[in-house]
Amino acid sequence: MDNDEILKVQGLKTYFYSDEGVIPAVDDVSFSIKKGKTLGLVGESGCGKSVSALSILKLIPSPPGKIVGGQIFFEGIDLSKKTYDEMCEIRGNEISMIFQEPMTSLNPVYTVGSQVMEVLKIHKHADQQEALKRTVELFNLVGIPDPEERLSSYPHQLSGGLRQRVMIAMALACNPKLLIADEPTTALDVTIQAQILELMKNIQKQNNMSILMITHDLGVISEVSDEVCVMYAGTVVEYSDVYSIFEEPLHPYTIGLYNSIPKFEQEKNQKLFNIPGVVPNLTKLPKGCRFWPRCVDAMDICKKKDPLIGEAKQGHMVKCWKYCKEVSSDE
Amino acid sequence: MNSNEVLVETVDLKKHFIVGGEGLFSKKKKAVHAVDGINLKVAKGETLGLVGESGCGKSTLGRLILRLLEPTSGKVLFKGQNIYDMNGEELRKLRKKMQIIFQDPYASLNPRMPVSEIIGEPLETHEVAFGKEKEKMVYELMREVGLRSYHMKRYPHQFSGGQRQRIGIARALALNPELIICDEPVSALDVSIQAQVLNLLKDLQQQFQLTYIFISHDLRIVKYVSDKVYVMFLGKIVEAGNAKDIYDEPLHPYTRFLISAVPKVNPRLRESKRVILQGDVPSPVNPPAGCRFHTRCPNAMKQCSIEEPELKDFNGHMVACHLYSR
Amino acid sequence: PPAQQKEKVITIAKTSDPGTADVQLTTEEYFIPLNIYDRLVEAVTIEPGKSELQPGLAEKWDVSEDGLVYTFHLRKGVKFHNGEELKADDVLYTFDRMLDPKTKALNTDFLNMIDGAQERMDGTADSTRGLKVIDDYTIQITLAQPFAPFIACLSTPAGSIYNRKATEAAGQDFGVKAEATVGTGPFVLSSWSYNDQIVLAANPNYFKGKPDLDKIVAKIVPDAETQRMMFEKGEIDVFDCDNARSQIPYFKNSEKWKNQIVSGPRVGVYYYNINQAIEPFDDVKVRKAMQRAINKQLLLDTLYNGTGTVAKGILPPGLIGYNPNLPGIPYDIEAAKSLLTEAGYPNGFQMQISQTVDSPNTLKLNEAVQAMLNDISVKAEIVQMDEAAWFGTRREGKLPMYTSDWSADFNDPDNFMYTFFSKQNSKVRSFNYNNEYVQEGLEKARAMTDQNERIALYNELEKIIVYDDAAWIPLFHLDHLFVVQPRVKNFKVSWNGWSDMPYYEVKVEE
Amino acid sequence: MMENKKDDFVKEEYDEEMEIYGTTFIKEVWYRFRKNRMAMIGAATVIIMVFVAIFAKWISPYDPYAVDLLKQFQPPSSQHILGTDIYGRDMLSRIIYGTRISLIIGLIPTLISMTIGSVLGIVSGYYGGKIDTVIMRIADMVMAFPSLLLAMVVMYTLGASIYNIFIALSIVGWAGTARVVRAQTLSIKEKEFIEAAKAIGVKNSVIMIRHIFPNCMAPLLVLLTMGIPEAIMSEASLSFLGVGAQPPTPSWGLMISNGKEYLFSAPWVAISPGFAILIVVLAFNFLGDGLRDALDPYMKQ
Amino acid sequence: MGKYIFKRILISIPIIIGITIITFYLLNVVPGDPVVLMMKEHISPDVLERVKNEMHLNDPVYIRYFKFMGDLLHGNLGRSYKLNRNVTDLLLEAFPNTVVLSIAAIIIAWGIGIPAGIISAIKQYSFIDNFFMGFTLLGVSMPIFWSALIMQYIFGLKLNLLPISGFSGPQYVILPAIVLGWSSAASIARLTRSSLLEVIRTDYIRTARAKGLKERQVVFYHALKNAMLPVVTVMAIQVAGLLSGAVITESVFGIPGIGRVCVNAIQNRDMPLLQGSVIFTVGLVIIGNLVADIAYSYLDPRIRYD
Ligand SMILES: Nc1ncnc2c1ncn2[C@@H]1O[C@H](COP(=O)(O)OP(=O)(O)OP(=O)(O)O)[C@@H](O)[C@H]1O
Ligand SMILES: Nc1ncnc2c1ncn2[C@@H]1O[C@H](COP(=O)(O)OP(=O)(O)OP(=O)(O)O)[C@@H](O)[C@H]1O
Ligand SMILES: [Mg+2]
Ligand SMILES: [Mg+2]
Ligand code: NI
Repeated sequence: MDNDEILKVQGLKTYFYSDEGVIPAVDDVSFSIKKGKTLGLVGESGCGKSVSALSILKLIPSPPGKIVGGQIFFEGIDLSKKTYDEMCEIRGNEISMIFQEPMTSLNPVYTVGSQVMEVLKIHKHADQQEALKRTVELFNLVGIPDPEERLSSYPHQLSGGLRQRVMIAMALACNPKLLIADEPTTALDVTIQAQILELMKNIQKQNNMSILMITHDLGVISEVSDEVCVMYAGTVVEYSDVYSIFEEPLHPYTIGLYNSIPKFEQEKNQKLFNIPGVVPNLTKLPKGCRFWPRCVDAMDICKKKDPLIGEAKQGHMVKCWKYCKEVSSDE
Repeated sequence: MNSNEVLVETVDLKKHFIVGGEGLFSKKKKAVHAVDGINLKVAKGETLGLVGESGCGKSTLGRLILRLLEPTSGKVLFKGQNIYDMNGEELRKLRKKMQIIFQDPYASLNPRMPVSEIIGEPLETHEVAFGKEKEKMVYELMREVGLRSYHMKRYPHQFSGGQRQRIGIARALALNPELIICDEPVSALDVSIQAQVLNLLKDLQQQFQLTYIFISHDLRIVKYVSDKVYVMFLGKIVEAGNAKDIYDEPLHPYTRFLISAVPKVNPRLRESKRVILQGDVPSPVNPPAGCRFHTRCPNAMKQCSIEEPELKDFNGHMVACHLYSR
Repeated sequence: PPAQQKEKVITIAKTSDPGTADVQLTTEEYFIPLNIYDRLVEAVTIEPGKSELQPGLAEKWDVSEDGLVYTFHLRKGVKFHNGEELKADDVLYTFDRMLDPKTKALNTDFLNMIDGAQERMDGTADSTRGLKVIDDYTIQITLAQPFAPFIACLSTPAGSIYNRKATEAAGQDFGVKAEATVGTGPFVLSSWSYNDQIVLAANPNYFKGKPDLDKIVAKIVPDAETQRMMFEKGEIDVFDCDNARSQIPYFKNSEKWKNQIVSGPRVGVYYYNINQAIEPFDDVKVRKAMQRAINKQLLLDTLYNGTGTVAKGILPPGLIGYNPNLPGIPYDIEAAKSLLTEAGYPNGFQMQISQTVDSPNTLKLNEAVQAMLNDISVKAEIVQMDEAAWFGTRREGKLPMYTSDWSADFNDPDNFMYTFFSKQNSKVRSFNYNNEYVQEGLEKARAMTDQNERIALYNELEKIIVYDDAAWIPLFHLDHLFVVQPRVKNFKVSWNGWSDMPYYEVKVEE
Repeated sequence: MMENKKDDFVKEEYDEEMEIYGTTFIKEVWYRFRKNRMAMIGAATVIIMVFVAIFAKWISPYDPYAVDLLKQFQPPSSQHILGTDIYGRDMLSRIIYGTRISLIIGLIPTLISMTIGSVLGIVSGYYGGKIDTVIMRIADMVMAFPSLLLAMVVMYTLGASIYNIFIALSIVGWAGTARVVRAQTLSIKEKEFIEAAKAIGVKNSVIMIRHIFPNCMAPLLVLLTMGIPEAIMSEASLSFLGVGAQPPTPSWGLMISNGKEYLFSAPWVAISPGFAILIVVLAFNFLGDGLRDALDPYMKQ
Repeated sequence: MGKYIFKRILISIPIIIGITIITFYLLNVVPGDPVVLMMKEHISPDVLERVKNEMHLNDPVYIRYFKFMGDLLHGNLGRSYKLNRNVTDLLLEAFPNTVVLSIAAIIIAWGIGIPAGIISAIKQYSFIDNFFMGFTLLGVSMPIFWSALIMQYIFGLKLNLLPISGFSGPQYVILPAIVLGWSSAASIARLTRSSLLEVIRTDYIRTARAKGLKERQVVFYHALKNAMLPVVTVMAIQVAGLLSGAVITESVFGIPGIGRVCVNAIQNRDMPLLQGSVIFTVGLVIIGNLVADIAYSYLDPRIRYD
């Protein structure tokens, strides 16, 4: 194992067991993040990005969810071997997470200030005074106006963006080694977004922090990521460094995504490009490649056999028959 | 461009939230000037884009237009009628014509209702369809926003963030309203779905002469969908005009910042330093005297901290800034 | 320092708090009055079920020939708890106070035969004509008409003598606040915490000598089971089996307790009333059928553990005038059925038995009788009412059949016969019994001075009421059982079988 | 060409999937309920109880009214499985017959007061202001009022009958439910999905029924399951007032309070009705828990 | 908030007046009069009429009511008919006992109920969940007088650890409080459990876990407060209920409390005493519910009263 890999996910499988059957929300996903680097995780909504992130922290709601396979190494240690209490030491401290839904992810009955201070108190054993000071500092950092005032606001009194910033402040509080940011800037306007991204980069530089950036905003990805992992229907379809992804996307899905971005120069009455069809029902996946029903270049083999992810170019992994010369071993 | 009939108009709309300090008996009460005197007009069939920093009062404005909040003062005229004068039943009827897509999709979905019920509810409420027919309509709506029929019996918590947003969109579309307030409708969606939804909104607009108030911080999208753009800052409009004008020739310093801050979809460009706003973020509780932006404005003049600039009209391009006093 | 002599304390339990110690304001709470006051004449228990009138505060008394004027000679040197000496004026004050309408006294019936009592009670006179102080130690009471049981009446707790000075000073607090309540009795009311406990302390200056007990603690324990457990644990010294009859077999069979049971006859009677104003009870045959349909012996054996005797009439053994020669009413279903057929009810009828709520003992009896009546096809429904409603309806003469019991206040047949069957009382007790001969006889008997003649008359009337007119269903005379701790000595069941009794002679051993 | 492909896919998918997922809410709840073993045990017990109540006449070994004083207080034996009481009546038969009254008394007043309480509580919490003040102050009054007096008044004005007990118990019982539901409503009505419903134009009444009420279910089910034993017990205390079941009608409440005296001397008389109540309480609690879980979408698995 | 409390207190005045009128009226509707009850078996029609007149019981209801209200304004609750005692004194004597008993019972009810509810919720459907469920439900299924007798028998008589009856020291409080508390613990436990189960699956609980909080902290700090709303309501109701509903416990354990006074007052048609106890309980209910209402806005800041 690479020594500078802070997180290594191997063959992760997280399934939900529902009335309708088994939902393989994350099905054999592998990626790794290097120290001080950022991995971008993109993909259509519902493809399993958040579930992957939650699996890392072992926060999958169970029942109905369950990690059924794979390993997650954090600093070389298998997290699945950690006890509950050991995980508590890691969560919020070494790995922290910014959640996607800022309203429901903040406890409605406590002030946002106390919720941020709590992290400091448990992990840094800060006293009230220190925690308060640091929280004001953090609020300032993430661009919350009037930090002292806002400390005593309740979540419902804040706008969506402010809540999101509170979440970010909370995640950054303990200078984690790994930050999982699940759509951290979707609720923010561009100026704040820029500010936050800048902030993350700075902290990353200062503390050699690694980031798992989950977003669908390719702009943000291109702005911060070093490597990008594209997911589709619970699997990784393309995985490479940021430049090749943007300059030379290989997988038809990635290409579709790229084309869907509205450009500044987009004509108003010109329709936006989109990938036809919808994400497949995870309980009833199509036979063969999961993407074939929506793929413009679908071949016969695509409908029959699921390709394996393989290196199409140097360090550029793709899961597509177009780039796989050999027939997958298990068929 | 449809500049004919004015569908919605707000007149000096204000909303101040009273916030108390902690503790039961604290006297420390303050007002958050969330919306502070907004005048805007939307013509039928037009899309009004509303951009602005987060927390500047966009969602509050949206809620006020639908009378989901009672204003501190001001009027909202829908087809010339002040909705604040309406009684319960009139208002209810009106709801059929005005819809909102909420910013926070999860919180706005009843956790105890399956998705089909959530989307079907407006149909039932306004007696559009019941039973099997309703199911079918719901199914079609779900398809349109990119959800699948097997989602119908699921509950909100079983969806991913983007999927939830689509439920909200489907619900708002169900009644074919005349006006939809889209409060960040696509910001939680991935680009592909985003494109689908935007195309859908466009189609619907063309088909039914829909009017949108489109709240977003994604300037690319706002530019793509809007006919007119209003830029808000701390509860006030600082710039307004045709989308093209605003993007091509932003006047207000804040607008210029906004446009330049849009991330480029090209990793090579990321080292080219973006302009980051400096200075303290002003507070809506004690908005700075004079121009509210002056604390962060690189072009701030003496006058800016004293006198509040008025919104002035330059051939349909309005701006509130002392740089452009004439 | 010398070792302190251990206090001799007896602890008893009462089911409810008496509320007031002013005996003129109560008709049933006699525990405190019997121990802190004295009366001119005392009814003393000489052996179980037997009593004797003995001088109390009055050393002796004379009655005039015509039976109208009573002269009482008071004992000298008797001190009230506040140190005042007993004077004739205190006696006059006490009786006048009772008749004074402002007192709102409830038991004026014991004194209303005094000359001028009626005017005093009506508020038309400021004093009672018939009460006269002769000197400090002599008082004369004149009656309006001769009244045979007068002396016996004075021996009831209601005849307790108060101190004028203390009582007037106490005002409303008399009988409520311990320190304001003053009598001459063997015990002093020392503390009272409402619904919790009452403490009586020995009166060292008692004219008959200081009682053996230093203290009586009366705890208010509403729950009978709790009382029993407290007794077994030794937290209380006396257990009144009336409260938990179901425990009698246990005590009787227990090696530890069977010799500690103190029992005495209750000079009283359990009966069923029949309301003749309600059809079909206006028919004497129906009433007779009812008398025969109830198996008294079985009830006594199964519900009361056989502790008593089946009653044959109204007057209980131990009472003056008790007639042991009455034939008794047999349990005879066939006779009852044929009586019903004769009366025109071959298939029985519907009727009601009323009772107060929250009295499980009564309910047991009623349920059993309900089943017995069912055997002669009489369908009885048990109607429960709360006490206030029950007594209220009864007063109006409208209460359906009910069971109750009565025990002697004073030793005279009048206390039974007149109470139930005088014209007025027969209505307010819902008998609605109308037999002019009987009712005139009852009035006449009151004023008769020849005791033998009186008793003969009472015996005749009793027979008419129970056997000829079948106006009364006698049930039984029950014994009153107490279980006492071994340390309690000289515990005697009071002659009339009350639970409230004087504790002057009771002793405890340490 | 592409468009076509998409549409075909839609068509067949719709037909096929509508069939599978076109289940009703009730069916779905039932599906989840069925999988809960404890809940099924509870439901089965309740059904058995109802069965016993209906067919008491055929099930009970003896006439529950047959008095035989000579057979009083027989301990449990093969003849009298639960022994006999003070009148020599068969306890088992009385318990069986008692199921009727006690089940009715446990359920009906509880349901009535729950219904009244829920309606008033939701209305009060939802509208707030004056309506809230009036309803809640009335509730305060009802709660402070001596229920004994109220029951007495009902009994004297409406007459002593078992049905009037329903009324008496319901009058006293609604206030607590109303307060609980109101508290829940106060919190739920501030949630965003209520705002969303308003934005659609859903009528207030519908909001209260469809959106708020289901979210109050959890505490309501607890109150319901707790209300049943309480009602059975208060029947016992009302019997003291003479408004309960009239003797010799067997009711558990009455049996349990009459049995108190014999708790130590003839324990079977006291314990068997108590045991019967315990079974009912447990059954309804299992049932309630099962329902709660079945109605809770989070439990969907 | 201060204004809100003031308003509530102001509103409670008509409530108290209302409830006195209703009690007055209702006690007049039910048959039976106090004097008949004072005389019981020794009924004598003449005496009865005379005493009733002296007590002004023959006056019309409204006149008696106004007289009562007049006295009340002077802070005088009058004298009990039957006991001939000053009502205020009686109540002031009885009240502290009931309060002590209720507080102790509540400590036990909540002390058993809340932890049992929490543990049951965390370990849903486990053995321990079923155990607590059984234990607390036994409390409601068993009539109070039973559990009281059994406790007295075991701890008072057999083990001789505690006194059986009375109320004259701390050791006297233990048994009645356990009995009374046990019977109310079940509702609290079940409610706590069910609301916790609702809360424990929310996103913010996930956030709390992601922060690295121990399960204990997550439950006690984050989940509990959110789940407490219905529990607090029931708590307030119980406080009020315990005060007026402790009658049985009070009589079984011989505690001189307000419950017994109140019941006696009704049974004896003792109007002044009844009015006095009702005013006391109404005051408590009002305070209890006011505290609960204030607690709501503390527990859930979205709830506001202004
Ligand atoms: N509790 C659950 N029960 C059943 N299915 C679930 C549950 N949570 C998530 N899923 C399913 O798992 C899949 C992956 O969800 P996930 O939240 O990871 O998507 P995502 O990639 O984060 O999407 P988005 O960008 O929209 O947030 C979805 O199809 C979703 O429906
Ligand atoms: N209920 C409330 N009580 C007090 N303050 C509130 C309340 N709702 C909103 N605010 C405040 O009003 C201001 C405007 O909020 P609003 O939600 O309208 O912002 P927004 O423009 O929609 O921001 P975003 O893009 O982040 O959603 C914020 O400062 C917010 O804190
Ligand atoms: Mg997600
Ligand atoms: Mg917003
Ligand atoms: Ni007597």
